[in-house]
Amino acid sequence: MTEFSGLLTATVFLPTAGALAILLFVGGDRNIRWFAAAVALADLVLSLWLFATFDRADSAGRFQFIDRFPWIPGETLNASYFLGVDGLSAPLVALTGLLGLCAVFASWHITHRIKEYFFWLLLLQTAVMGVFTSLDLLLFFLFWELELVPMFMLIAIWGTGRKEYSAMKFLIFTFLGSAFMLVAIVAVYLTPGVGTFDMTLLSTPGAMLGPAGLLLPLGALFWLFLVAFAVKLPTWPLHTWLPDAHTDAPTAASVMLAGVLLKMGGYGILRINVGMFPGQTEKFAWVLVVLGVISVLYGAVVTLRQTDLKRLIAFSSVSHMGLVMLGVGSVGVSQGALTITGLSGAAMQLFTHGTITGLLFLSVGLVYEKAHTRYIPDLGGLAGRMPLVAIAFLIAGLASLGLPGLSGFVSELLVFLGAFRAYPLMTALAVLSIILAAGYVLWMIERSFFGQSRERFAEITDASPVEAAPLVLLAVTIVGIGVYPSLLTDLFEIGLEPMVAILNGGG
Amino acid sequence: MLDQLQVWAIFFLPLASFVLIALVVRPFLNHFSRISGLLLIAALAVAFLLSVQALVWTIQDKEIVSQSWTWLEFGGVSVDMGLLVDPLTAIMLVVVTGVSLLVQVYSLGYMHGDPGFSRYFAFMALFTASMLGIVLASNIIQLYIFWELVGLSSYLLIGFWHDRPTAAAAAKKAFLVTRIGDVGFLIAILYLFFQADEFAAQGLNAFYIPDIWIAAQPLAVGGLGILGGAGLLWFSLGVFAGAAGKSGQFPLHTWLPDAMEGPTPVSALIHAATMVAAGVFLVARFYPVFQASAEAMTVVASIGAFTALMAATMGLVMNDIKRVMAYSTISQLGYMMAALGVGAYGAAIFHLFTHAAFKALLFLGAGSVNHATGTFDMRYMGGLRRVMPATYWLVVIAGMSLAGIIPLGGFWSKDEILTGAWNGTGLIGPWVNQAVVAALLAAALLTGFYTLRMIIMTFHGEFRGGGDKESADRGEPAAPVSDDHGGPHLGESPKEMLAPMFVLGVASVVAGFLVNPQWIDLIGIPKHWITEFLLGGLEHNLLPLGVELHAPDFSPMMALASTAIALAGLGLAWLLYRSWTKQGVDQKEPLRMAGPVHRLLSEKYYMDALYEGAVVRRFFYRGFAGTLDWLDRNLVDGVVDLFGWIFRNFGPLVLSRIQTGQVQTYGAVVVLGGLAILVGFLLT
Amino acid sequence: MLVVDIVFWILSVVAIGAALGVVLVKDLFRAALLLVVVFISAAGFFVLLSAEFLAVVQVLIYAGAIAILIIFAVMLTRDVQQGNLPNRIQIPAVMLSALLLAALVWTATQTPWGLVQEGSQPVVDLVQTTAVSIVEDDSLRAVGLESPEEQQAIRQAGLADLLINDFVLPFEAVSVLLLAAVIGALALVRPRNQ
Amino acid sequence: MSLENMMIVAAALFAIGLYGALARRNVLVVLMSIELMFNAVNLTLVAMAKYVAPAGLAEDVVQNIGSVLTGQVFAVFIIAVAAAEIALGLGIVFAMYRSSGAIDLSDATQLRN
Amino acid sequence: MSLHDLYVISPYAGMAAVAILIILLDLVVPRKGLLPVAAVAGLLAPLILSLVQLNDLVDGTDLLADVVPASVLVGTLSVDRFALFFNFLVLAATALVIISSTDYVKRMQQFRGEYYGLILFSATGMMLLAAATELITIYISLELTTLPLAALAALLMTARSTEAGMKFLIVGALSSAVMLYGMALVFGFTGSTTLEGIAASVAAPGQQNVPFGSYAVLVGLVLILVGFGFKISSVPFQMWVPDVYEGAPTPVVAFLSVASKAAAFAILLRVLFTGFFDVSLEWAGLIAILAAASMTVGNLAAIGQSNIKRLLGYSTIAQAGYILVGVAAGITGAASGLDLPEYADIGPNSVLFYLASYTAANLTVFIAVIAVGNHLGSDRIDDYAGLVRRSPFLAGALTLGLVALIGVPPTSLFIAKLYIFTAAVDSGLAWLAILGVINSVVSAYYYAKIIRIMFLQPAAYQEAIPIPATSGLALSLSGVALLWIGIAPGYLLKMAEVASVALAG
Repeated sequence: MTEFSGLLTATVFLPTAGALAILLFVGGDRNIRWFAAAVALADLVLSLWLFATFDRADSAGRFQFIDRFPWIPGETLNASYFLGVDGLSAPLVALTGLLGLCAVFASWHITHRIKEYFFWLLLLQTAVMGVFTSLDLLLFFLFWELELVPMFMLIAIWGTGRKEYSAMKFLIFTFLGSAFMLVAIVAVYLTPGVGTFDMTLLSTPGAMLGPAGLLLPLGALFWLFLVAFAVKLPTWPLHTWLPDAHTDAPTAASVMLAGVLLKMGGYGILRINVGMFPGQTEKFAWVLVVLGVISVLYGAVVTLRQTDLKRLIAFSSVSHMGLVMLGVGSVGVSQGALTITGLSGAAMQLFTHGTITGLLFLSVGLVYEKAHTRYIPDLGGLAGRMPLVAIAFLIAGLASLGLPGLSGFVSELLVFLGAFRAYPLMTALAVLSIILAAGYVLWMIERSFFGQSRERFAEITDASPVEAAPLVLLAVTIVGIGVYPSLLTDLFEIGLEPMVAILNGGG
Repeated sequence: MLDQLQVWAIFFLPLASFVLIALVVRPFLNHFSRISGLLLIAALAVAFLLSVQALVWTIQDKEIVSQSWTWLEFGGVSVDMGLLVDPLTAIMLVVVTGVSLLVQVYSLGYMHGDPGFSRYFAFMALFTASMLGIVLASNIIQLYIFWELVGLSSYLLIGFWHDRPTAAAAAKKAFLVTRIGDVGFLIAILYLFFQADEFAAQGLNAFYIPDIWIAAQPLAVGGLGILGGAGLLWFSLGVFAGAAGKSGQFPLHTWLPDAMEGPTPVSALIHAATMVAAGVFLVARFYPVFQASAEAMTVVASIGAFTALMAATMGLVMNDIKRVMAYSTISQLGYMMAALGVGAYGAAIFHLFTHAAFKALLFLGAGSVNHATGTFDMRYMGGLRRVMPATYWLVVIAGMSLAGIIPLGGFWSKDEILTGAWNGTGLIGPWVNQAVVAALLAAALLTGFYTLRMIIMTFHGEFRGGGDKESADRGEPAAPVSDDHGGPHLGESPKEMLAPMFVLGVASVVAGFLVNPQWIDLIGIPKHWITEFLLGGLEHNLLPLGVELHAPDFSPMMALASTAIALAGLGLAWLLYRSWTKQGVDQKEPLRMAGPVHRLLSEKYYMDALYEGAVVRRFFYRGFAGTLDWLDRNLVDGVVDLFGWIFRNFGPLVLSRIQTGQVQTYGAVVVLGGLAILVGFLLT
Repeated sequence: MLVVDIVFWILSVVAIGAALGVVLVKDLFRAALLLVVVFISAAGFFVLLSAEFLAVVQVLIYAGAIAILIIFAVMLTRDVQQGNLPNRIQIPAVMLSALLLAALVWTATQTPWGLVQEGSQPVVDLVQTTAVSIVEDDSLRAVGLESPEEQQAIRQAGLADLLINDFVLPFEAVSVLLLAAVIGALALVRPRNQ
Repeated sequence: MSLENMMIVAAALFAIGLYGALARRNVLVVLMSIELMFNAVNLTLVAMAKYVAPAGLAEDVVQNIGSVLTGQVFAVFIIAVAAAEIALGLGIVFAMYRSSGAIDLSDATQLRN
Repeated sequence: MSLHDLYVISPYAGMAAVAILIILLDLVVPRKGLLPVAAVAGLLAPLILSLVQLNDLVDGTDLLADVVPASVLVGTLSVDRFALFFNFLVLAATALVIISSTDYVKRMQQFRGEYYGLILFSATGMMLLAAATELITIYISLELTTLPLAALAALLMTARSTEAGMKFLIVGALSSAVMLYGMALVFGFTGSTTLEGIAASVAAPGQQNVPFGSYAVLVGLVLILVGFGFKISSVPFQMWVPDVYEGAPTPVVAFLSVASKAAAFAILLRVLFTGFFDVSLEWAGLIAILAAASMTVGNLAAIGQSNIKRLLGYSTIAQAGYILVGVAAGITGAASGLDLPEYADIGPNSVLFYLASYTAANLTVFIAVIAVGNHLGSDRIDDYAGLVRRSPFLAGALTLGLVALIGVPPTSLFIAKLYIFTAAVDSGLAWLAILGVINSVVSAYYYAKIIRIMFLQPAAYQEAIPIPATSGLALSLSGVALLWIGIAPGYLLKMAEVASVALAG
């Protein structure tokens, strides 16, 4: 029952330790920044180490780097501290490490209440890492909720515009979603014959069908979980918190929000909905697909109308996260065996969208910081003034519209390929989104970076080395994954293969 | 092994130049930006030689063993990046590397002094590499990847002068419109995966192009028939949609004229010779599949022929020299598509080959003219024959080749298309063949007309002031519209620019006959060499459908007819424009007498207005997207905010009525509560 | 029996009438005096209910102490009094009281109370009155208790005995409560220093 | 006189007390009314002590005889608590009188929503 | 009374003795600063005695069981683990309140001895309440809890404070009169005042088609619940709460909101589970409805409040609702379709756990509010603007407490809510759990509003708010407790579980 290698615990809690150290020991704006960067870098190194040393051999265990000991022992709430990564979560942990570092760099200009700022930022990282690595439902939920407060603070204090309204909206929506999840977790636990929060046990076929029957119908559990994740993802029509939160959040928070927080929703769907309720996922796949397609198209169409750069990117996230739903919906394949394609695409989409929106938000952050506006009609001709930012933005934008050679393409392709086998017509509709995506991305680039450069932007300078570092980091990742996607897909497939096997066996 | 490496090198050389220029030259050596150009030219020169080598190997039927690299693997299917070198590929390789090489040399002069010099060559390198990637791809996903990258390069190069709003808009439009077609292509790929299990059952890979050919062979002739019926038709139409987008076929042609906002060498390379021909190449690549579906072939033929005719009509009235050429390009691509549709596979590629030469030359000539006058508007040109005679004669050669005047290159290829169409292959209904021939002949008439109109307006008569006058007429302060940054100077272009033009001129004159002699084995070149060569490659890959896979013999009647028609077009233009050139700028356009028809053509059949104004902007953007956006802001949020309002006002509105501070009301509520509970118990 | 009933009804009328007076009479002073009347009639009821000890306590504590306290309070706050006025929720209060009365009467009449058996009633009455009277052997025999053990048991049963045995804990607690209340009241009424 | 009659009279007193506690503005009247309610409860308890057989009485009257006094004991305690309550109540009335100069509950509404 | 009896009641007697000693000390000691020190030190006596008793309880369920000859206390008192659990809870809350009061009480020139004494008297009542098993004892303990609190509420002697005291007293007296009538009816019908005797009588078959077997028990129990409802501040007996919370001295409110509520829940559990277990299927539904109403009304009303104490008043109503969910969930039977009720696997123990968690969280909030209010002289939420700049520690602690009240991990109330909703789902009250969860979301709105104002709004004044060492100590203790319960709840869960076994007898 008790296993402890410590690496994962270190990865998860290193940022918290750093946060506390900043709060208590580190003084001076400069020191705080560099200390936070060092912590984030160390965490990135740890997460990459996990990623790199994850044993991909068939003989290796599904979950690795396990840290486990009883947390709340006893019969009434039998929970443990149980961390571990598999092929699905290892890349997401690495992503979190990567974006965590980028977020720190993106916060370099923060001077307002800097101590608190980095405290919350690092705490947020722990929460997200925890979500991706928890293998105990209760612990999972704990980390899931833990993320709320730091994000709320980051938006509400360091945001812009209607920041408080947006922060509140974010809080209430997510909280409402997790409320559903809590009920589901409790119901799962209480199902006669279950009595455990262990996600690895719950993922074995039939684990939820105790001898004495169900407490709640499996379908109800499935939907309770799904609602929580759909809010986070977000899926139409639960998405309305997202544009506000993104628009008003500070750059680093937007990066983390779009880059990893949304991924928690997708991860939850894959890990819990697909992993624990394979039968229900198959049964309701059509609903997922319908929701996914609506999100994809609706998000893209509404994106076209946006005039605020960040709001635009935010809505594009709605569209892109719809693809995750679509990819998961691929399990509804009616003839022939299910292949891993769609699920793998959904998982890839989580990673690639994380890097892409991360880069988009970083670039927009720089634009806003220097040009003091994000209103697209006021912008223009920035490519001449800040070529580096323009290139970064271009790369991210092109990746976002699914250009091959960049990471977005691979995930979109896999999602489409997988989903087409299950629901050809709906998928074909979703494919139309690549036109819409091209439309808004190129329009955005045209209006803000191209065109004649304006008088009032004459003094604008390009990104400084510190500002450019995260841009380069993410751009390299985007291109790298685009050129050599197997690096990730292989790992995701290791993680997803058991689920597919169950789906095929039970279907 | 060595062979394979050499072929790979064709692709990797420009790619490496791109990487080098983008990561080393541009950031660190920008003061020596000329290095970028030279680097790319060197790389392309080697690539060209290797391409020729590959062509020779192909001719010798030497098997180029290709190993592939598994890029991605999922659901039991692997996406392998590999080489597919067949005659089609070999010829395309030569065309792409050759034209690209020449255009780069030209650009060295044309782009001289531009601050984005390195960026330009980086993009050019990326383009060339991607284009070669398309040509070499052995896997449909590999092909799609480079297909999109070509679109990207095109986008970047059209928008090269990104500070010009029109250029930025044109770049966006080009990308978007071609992407509409790409949706079809992508769905076609998705369909392949849909069938992947059946492919796998036969030991085939659903994404490997030769396997797709095999899969498409109908059961009737002993094929596998994995792709068949409606599936095959939809697959073909999907692929054709992609091709139509890239090749500017109706109704997706509107982006190509706008794309002329890019630097002229870009237009020459991308929007005349190579990328737009990629659509034709794509259809040719999947010809074994198309061939299995008469409906698909009919669609290709009709769209091609219609485009050829329609684009030519718009070419008649344009005043911008590059737009005339752009419509001409669309028209000629229509020719090629139509040729493929009627089954004249070899002729289509042959025309692609000759067209690449003369159309590139025409564009380079236009660039040269612009270099001298500072404008693209032919109404401000005139009389250039005297100041730039070399350019003039080269343009005339290319123009006549375009018009199809014997014995220039264009004549032979166009003639072979017409003959092929006339003869038919029996794959599609004869009425389609007839209609195609009629449309193509009509297009030939118009081609002659606009070609000569363009030459006369540009080179004959008196000089009408150039770019300065144009700016003055527009009331703009002398903002040079010129591409080049040396400023306009009425005179012949520098040698770097003329030399490639000269090479292309030679090619335009001789290549047509040399590579495809019609009657005799010419100096060791067999009769109908190129078409037979191509058809040989094709034959390799498909089961006989009872279709004659040989180049049609030269038909004197057809040659006569087409020549007569071309001459008629030229003559008509001469009659109408001969006198016009003597007068001033404000002279009325002779074609205006056609009244509304002229207007219709000038407004490009109102298709841009329809697409952009009505469909996209008004209906979709304002109407549909606007409504959704409004709903999103107000409906969903409104409901959410309403709840918030209710919660917030619960206190002021409800609570303050009850919680009055009068303690006895509290006591009363306590008792009331107790009584209510009692009543509740008694009632249940 | 008749006499008891007559007394009961008289007391009832007096008690209810006086109680109504307490809440309705305009003059607070009179209300307080009427309260004393209610207390005393309650003591009368106690006598009727064979709780003589309680009757004594009632008179001493309620009529003697509490009522006097209230009367003092009435007099002390005389300067701010506008009499005994109803507040705004008078009508709801009447309705609530009526409803509660109905509920209580319904409960009183509809519940099958486990009444003392006819034979035991004299014993019960005897025990209940012992608190204030000496139990004579005659009276024990009169209620049918003949054996010495039974007589001994009855003699020992008494309020005081209960208070220091079965209810010793509440007894001690109530003393703490009285202390606390007194301390609290004192703290509230003692004059401030400043 | 019977248990029911006594209870009805007590209930009437309780209801009157309740009315007074709820509907009278003067805090002293309210306190008095609450005393009425306590008295009503006492009457009920004592009546029950007299008429209702306590647990176990049916089996053995003599052994369980002490329990017939429980009701009275209860009443004694209530009287004591009522005294404490009235004392404290009057203390607060004085404090209120001193701090705000009023003893009218309808005026003591500073604390409200 | 035997020596053993004295030992049994020693924690209560000790507590009362400490109260009296403090008042006496006040008369003789000139340095009033010693009083809280003495009071907290004095708490050690009942603490140690309780610990000794806990130690003795290892094998028994009740200190009074198996004593020969039978103790006179049998019937009135049950010193079991359940009672001891609340002893510790009340002692902890009392200690924290006293520590955090020291600064506040300096405002009062006089009556500091009385202040501490009354708190200790009230605490005595609370401890007794948790152990009482007999109606008279329950009533006396309840009054011993309530009356000192009424005096304390008025002790500031301002108009608002006395108004609060008066309101508390009047509503309290009214409800205890009603409760007494209920007790009389129950006593009258069952012929017994001990819960044991009542249970035996209630178990017997009663009138057909009458809830609880007879009108007397029905009306009696409902009226008793009115009295308890007042103490736990459940809807619809809650209306005094916001007014009293606003007007009374803040430390008293803190005490009222945690200790008094905990004790009231203790007796509610004791009466319902020990006395009326056999009719629990009938009252469980009622409790569930009260829970639903309390949560909803409390939360809705809290939104839009501008005074933090008032807001916390409404919040405490909502919290009472959550706890009532646990009470209602203690019984299964309805879910399993049984005729007879059964003890749920998780029932009263979830209530106990919640109460302890809630005590830690709410005290954290209140101690911070006391410290802030002391300095600002205001309880308006708007005056908390920019608090984080003026006192990061206070703002941080307050945030921690509020976050806990929302129920966000890793704080105590997260586990507690989880536990209590688990209990609800398990007992077939899933609707109540869902409603509770939704209510938690609604509550996030107004709790977060306070956090938002502290962190976001610019401060009107910049000068730092000093934190007295005592408040700092108290805050640290409660904050650590709430985190500790949240992160490692195992021990407390075990304790609650063991304690609640005593209820089942």
